[in-house]
Amino acid sequence: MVPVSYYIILSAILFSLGALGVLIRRNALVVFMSIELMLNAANLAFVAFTRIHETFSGQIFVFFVMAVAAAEVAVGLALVVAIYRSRQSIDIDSMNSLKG
Amino acid sequence: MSLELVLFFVLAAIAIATAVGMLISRSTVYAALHLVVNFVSVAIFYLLLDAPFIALSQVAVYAGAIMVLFLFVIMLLGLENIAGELEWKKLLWPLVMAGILLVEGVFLVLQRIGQNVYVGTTGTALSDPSLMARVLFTDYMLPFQVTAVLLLVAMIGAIVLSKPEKKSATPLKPDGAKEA
Amino acid sequence: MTQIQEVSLDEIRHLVSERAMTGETMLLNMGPQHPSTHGVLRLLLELDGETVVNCIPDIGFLHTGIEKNMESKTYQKAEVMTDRMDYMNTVGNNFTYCLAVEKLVGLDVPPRAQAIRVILAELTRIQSHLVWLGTAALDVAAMSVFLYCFREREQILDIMELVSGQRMMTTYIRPGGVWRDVPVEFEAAVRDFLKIIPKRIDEYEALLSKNPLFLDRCLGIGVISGEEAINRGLTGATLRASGPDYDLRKFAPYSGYEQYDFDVPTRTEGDVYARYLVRMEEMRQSIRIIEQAMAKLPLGPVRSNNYKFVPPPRSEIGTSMEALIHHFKLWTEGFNPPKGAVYAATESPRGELGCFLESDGGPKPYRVHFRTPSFDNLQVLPRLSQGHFVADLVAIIGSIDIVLGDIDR
Amino acid sequence: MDWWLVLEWLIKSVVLVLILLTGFAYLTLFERRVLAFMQVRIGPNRAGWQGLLQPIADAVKLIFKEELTPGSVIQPIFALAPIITVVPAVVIAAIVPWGPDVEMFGRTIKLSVADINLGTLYIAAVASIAVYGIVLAGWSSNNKYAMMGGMRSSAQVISYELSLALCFVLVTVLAGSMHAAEIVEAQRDVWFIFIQPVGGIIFLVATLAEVNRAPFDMPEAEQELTAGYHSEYAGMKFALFFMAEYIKMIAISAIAAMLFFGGYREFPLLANTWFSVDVNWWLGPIYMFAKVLVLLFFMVWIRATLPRMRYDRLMSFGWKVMLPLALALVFVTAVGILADLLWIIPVLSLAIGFVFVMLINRSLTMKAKRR
Amino acid sequence: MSEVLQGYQQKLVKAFKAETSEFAGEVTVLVPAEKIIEAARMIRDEFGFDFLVCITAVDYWPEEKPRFHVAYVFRSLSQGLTLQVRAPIPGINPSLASIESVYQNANWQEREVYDMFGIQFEGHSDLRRILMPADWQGHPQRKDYPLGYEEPQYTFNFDDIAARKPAPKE
Amino acid sequence: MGVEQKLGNMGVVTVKLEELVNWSRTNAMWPMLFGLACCAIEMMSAQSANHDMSRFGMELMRASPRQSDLMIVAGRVTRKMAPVLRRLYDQMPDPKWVIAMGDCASCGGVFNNYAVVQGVDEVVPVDVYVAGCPPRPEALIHGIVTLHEKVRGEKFKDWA
Repeated sequence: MVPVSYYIILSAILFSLGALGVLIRRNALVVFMSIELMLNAANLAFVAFTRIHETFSGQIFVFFVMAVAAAEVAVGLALVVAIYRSRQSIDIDSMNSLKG
Repeated sequence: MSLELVLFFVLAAIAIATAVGMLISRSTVYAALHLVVNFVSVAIFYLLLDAPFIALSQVAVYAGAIMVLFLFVIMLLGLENIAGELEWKKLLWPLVMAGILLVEGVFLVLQRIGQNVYVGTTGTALSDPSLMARVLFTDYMLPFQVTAVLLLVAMIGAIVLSKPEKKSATPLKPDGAKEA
Repeated sequence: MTQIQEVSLDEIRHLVSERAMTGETMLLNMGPQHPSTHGVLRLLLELDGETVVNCIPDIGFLHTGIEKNMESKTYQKAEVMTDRMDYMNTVGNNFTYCLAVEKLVGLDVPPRAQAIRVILAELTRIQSHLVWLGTAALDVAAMSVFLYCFREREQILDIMELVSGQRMMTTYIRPGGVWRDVPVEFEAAVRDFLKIIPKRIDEYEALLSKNPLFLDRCLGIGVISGEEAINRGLTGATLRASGPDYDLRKFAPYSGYEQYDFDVPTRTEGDVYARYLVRMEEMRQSIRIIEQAMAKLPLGPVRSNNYKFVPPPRSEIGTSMEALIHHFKLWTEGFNPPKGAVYAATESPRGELGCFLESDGGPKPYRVHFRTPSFDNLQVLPRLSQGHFVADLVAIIGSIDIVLGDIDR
Repeated sequence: MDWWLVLEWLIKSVVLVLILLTGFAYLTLFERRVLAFMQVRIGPNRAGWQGLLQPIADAVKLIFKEELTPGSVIQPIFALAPIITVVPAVVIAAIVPWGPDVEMFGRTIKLSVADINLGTLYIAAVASIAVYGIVLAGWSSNNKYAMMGGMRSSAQVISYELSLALCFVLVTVLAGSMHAAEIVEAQRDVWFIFIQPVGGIIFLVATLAEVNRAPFDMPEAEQELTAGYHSEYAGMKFALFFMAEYIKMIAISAIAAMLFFGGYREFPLLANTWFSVDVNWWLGPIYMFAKVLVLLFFMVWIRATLPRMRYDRLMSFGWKVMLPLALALVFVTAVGILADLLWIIPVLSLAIGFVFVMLINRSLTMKAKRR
Repeated sequence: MSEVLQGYQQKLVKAFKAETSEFAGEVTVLVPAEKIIEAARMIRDEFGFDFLVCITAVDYWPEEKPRFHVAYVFRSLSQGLTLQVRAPIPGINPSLASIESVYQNANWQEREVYDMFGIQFEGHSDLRRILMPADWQGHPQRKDYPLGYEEPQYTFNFDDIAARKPAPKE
Repeated sequence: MGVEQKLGNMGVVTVKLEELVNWSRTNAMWPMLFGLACCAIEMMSAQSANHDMSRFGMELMRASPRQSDLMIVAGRVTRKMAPVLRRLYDQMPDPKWVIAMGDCASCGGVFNNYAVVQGVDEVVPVDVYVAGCPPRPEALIHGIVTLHEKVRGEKFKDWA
């Protein structure tokens, strides 16, 4: 038997690592992956909470998060491809201008 | 220490290690692969938490679709190696901020949640997907529909975005060639 | 696969687009050992994703020096080299060379020999088209057709073996006629074959012509217009699929082709599918020609009796002193044609196969040059493949039916 | 802990793996012989009686072949990729029930290794990660052809996974369960292929694409990419890819049999006779084996007959034909179940399928005219 | 020889001071090398010879002026005529204008002549070796280039020939 | 190479293993697609229905040298092709065999001139020479069977 708090702490660690990734990496793809990691950490917390409250709400939220993540990745990667095509770089620091 | 606790720690170690690995790996392919392992280990956590439907969806959606897309884009654009971008000097502030975040989270967790809630695979009603579906399609019908619309919008958006601009389309296209 | 002669980007700068210089497009080396290059063709591809931006053929991996080598042999002995040039059209190569020699020295060929030549040349055409069909189908991964085609081809090779003793490199057609008369079994063998092949061609068509996947691979791929095709020197089915009905058998009939009633199939679309249809129809027309030639196969000698240029029959050597002298002279020294240059051409399965022959009056050809159809046909590959996918490129190479031996010589 | 359960599970796993391995070996021979038969040849017949030892010869030869690793590859992924390819292929077969429950040694034994609730979802999840092996093999080979093969594979799998998943949805809706055994039992009266014929065909096409079989063998398209993603692999590593491909074929045939062809159940007309699985449980595995064999024969037949599709057409076929068609079928099926009119499902779906075929045909003739 | 062809022959002679000859029913026109591109234009545009059959060269070594003849065979598909044109060029720095701009398939044909005879074609878009390896020395079809004949070794003359071979085999 | 080096001298076991391995190598000898000229067509004939090389387990023509055991050099090898040939040979993993099919590959054939390598054994080691121009498919199959005999006689100690 595992205390739920362990899961929550693990979730917090993963979330922080994801946040760290967003902050330190300049590569748009890796930043994306870090965001996915953060979403996952949140999901883990949701499922853990489901166990505490004995309702389905948490799992259903995870379900929605997955759908949103899929949508986000589709659009995000399309953006990465489009940006790479136009400026041959996916360094997020170089994406500060609004010009294409 | 029960078997499940051991399993938890092993998996947690894997999850954290792969998350760190993703952060520091130089090749984006390796980053993606680390993340895949991370997702699979998280899926096993879901199994431990009596959420098999979510676990399998996690594998199918995250590991099977999203990360394959990532790999595809990496290989399509040839972005395997973006070297020398991790500068340790600039790392201080992000580290501090992430650390604060972590400490605060852990503190809150410890404060709010009693240690007495234990979980394990019990085969309770929570793992039955048909019950979950019942809730999903009654109480959460509206959000479900909204998600569907969101996915549709995302799909259209992705198609529009990834369509090559007119001028960069292959200029040498002779009369016989046709669109994909 | 193999990159032996690493080409530096500078050397081919004038051939690729400027996007290759920035690394936006990928340079891919295809061949010379690649399943679908029909031998040892090497292609340097500039790819944008999977789209061919540019395609630079690199040939010569089978350059055998045949022309140079023929210049060091007498006219008769040089003929064996021609077989090995376009190895799908061995009889046709002999045919062209013999026509050139006959033109050079002014030899007449007896009618029976002419008819036999036509029959064998058309059989070779069918044989070559069968191999083409098999390999072209294999290129789009329809693997069974390949084996069916080779089954029928074996029958033609058996006929070749019957008449000449060799399956492929027959050297059966000789200046002034053919080597010897056909054996008695020849007619039965050809008729057996003619009985079977039309049904078999229908079978292949049933497998491919209406197959949606095959249509999808062929329709609208590698289009070239008739005018451009002429200007780029295309000949054969590749040209006729674009409109012009240029066929040397009609254009400048040789060896009695004017006596036969046949059509020159043409299409106007000029794509891979049109080439496929034209070749399938050509096989049927070849069958018609063979049938007519078989029907009126005249009796008589099969070699010219001008013993200055043609060796006398073996039977005469034992009885006639003159024949012995001719025989000795011809095989030791050869004959001396008049000084001058000729150009003779036949319609090979791939197009116009021409032989440019120059004599300086000596017993050896001074200069032999073969105008081979695949050489010019392959030249349009870059033009045909631009903007298509790699998979289409494979289908296009299959459709123009190149034989590397024909190109490199 | 029920140690007997563990033992049972262990035995079942070992048996399954052994079946798959022998099945793989003899499937290669089966394919070669069937291809030879279709191409008026004889096929391998020198090794052992009728070539029955051919797979052993192949295996032994590959074992004793040099393990050649080119210098330019990216280790360790190059070494890992074949394993990543094989494991899902084996794991996916765990879910398939090979017969009804059996009473033996005083216990009820299920004839499937993993008897989990979410059977179809499990298949979808495992099938979706099977692509990693190929993609990574292509990438780590550091060879442009292999890379193209890997990329083709990833794009292909993403496009066809959706149709495949929708087929699972079809079956789930029809059976009212995701549980493998329950799906099979739901076909007691009528196989799902009769209720949803178009769905079955879509499933078969999508599986062909999913296991990279002709006419969808893009990743290794010999005529275009020489050997595709496994260009640089030699010896046992190559054998693992070979193995994965064939094991996937077996697994996917078994799954198709389970989802649409009544699994281990007899033909519906044979119910209540001696041939029924309810009467003789041991007929179950035999039926299953026969069905798998027939499906494999179909796969080989298709390979012998059809040309390969072009890559971009394959993608557009997946997105523009298969996906809408599968969606429409799900809709029709759901309506039929809701309205409790089972006969309406095959009628409507056949009609929709016919419309799609007509559309494809029309676009082809249009193309033929336009050129 | 048809009268049409005779007319063309006359025109060519008039325009370029060409020489003509006839052999075995074939007409050959000897056009000065520097005029070849105009001649080709004329042949295509005025005479309607739309098809370039082949380009080759003949080496008359040891003769030096002219050492080479570059031979062109043109064909008119509509009129059913064939015409051979030759351009004599000297042996030192042999070069000639490329007719690639007139007939597109001259590209490879000229490359082959360049590869085999070392005749430079000026204005050619891509004059590289085509059949021989890029680092090959010499031009094989020249008469002063040896055939590269290798004597077959038998038991009785094995050592003889082995001694004469230029380089030992691996 | 692998297992066999660790076997050492084990008498009967090795002999049996030797036999097994050699048997398997003869029965599963995958040729590489390496058609050059005329002989390639006859090689295809040997694959085809009438002659059917697949009886020997040889229909798996590998496109990649990494997966092939046997290189059938079918046709004349030119000076331009020779380095490519050599590289492909080097890319094949051991054990590997070469059949020089036809006169040109064996000794240069009728092409005794500047462009053609006078026998492919100048470039790669050849196990079996098949005569003929081109050899009949039967001759090629005979060459392969001869190679099988040779392989059957190989000993562990000969393995590199």
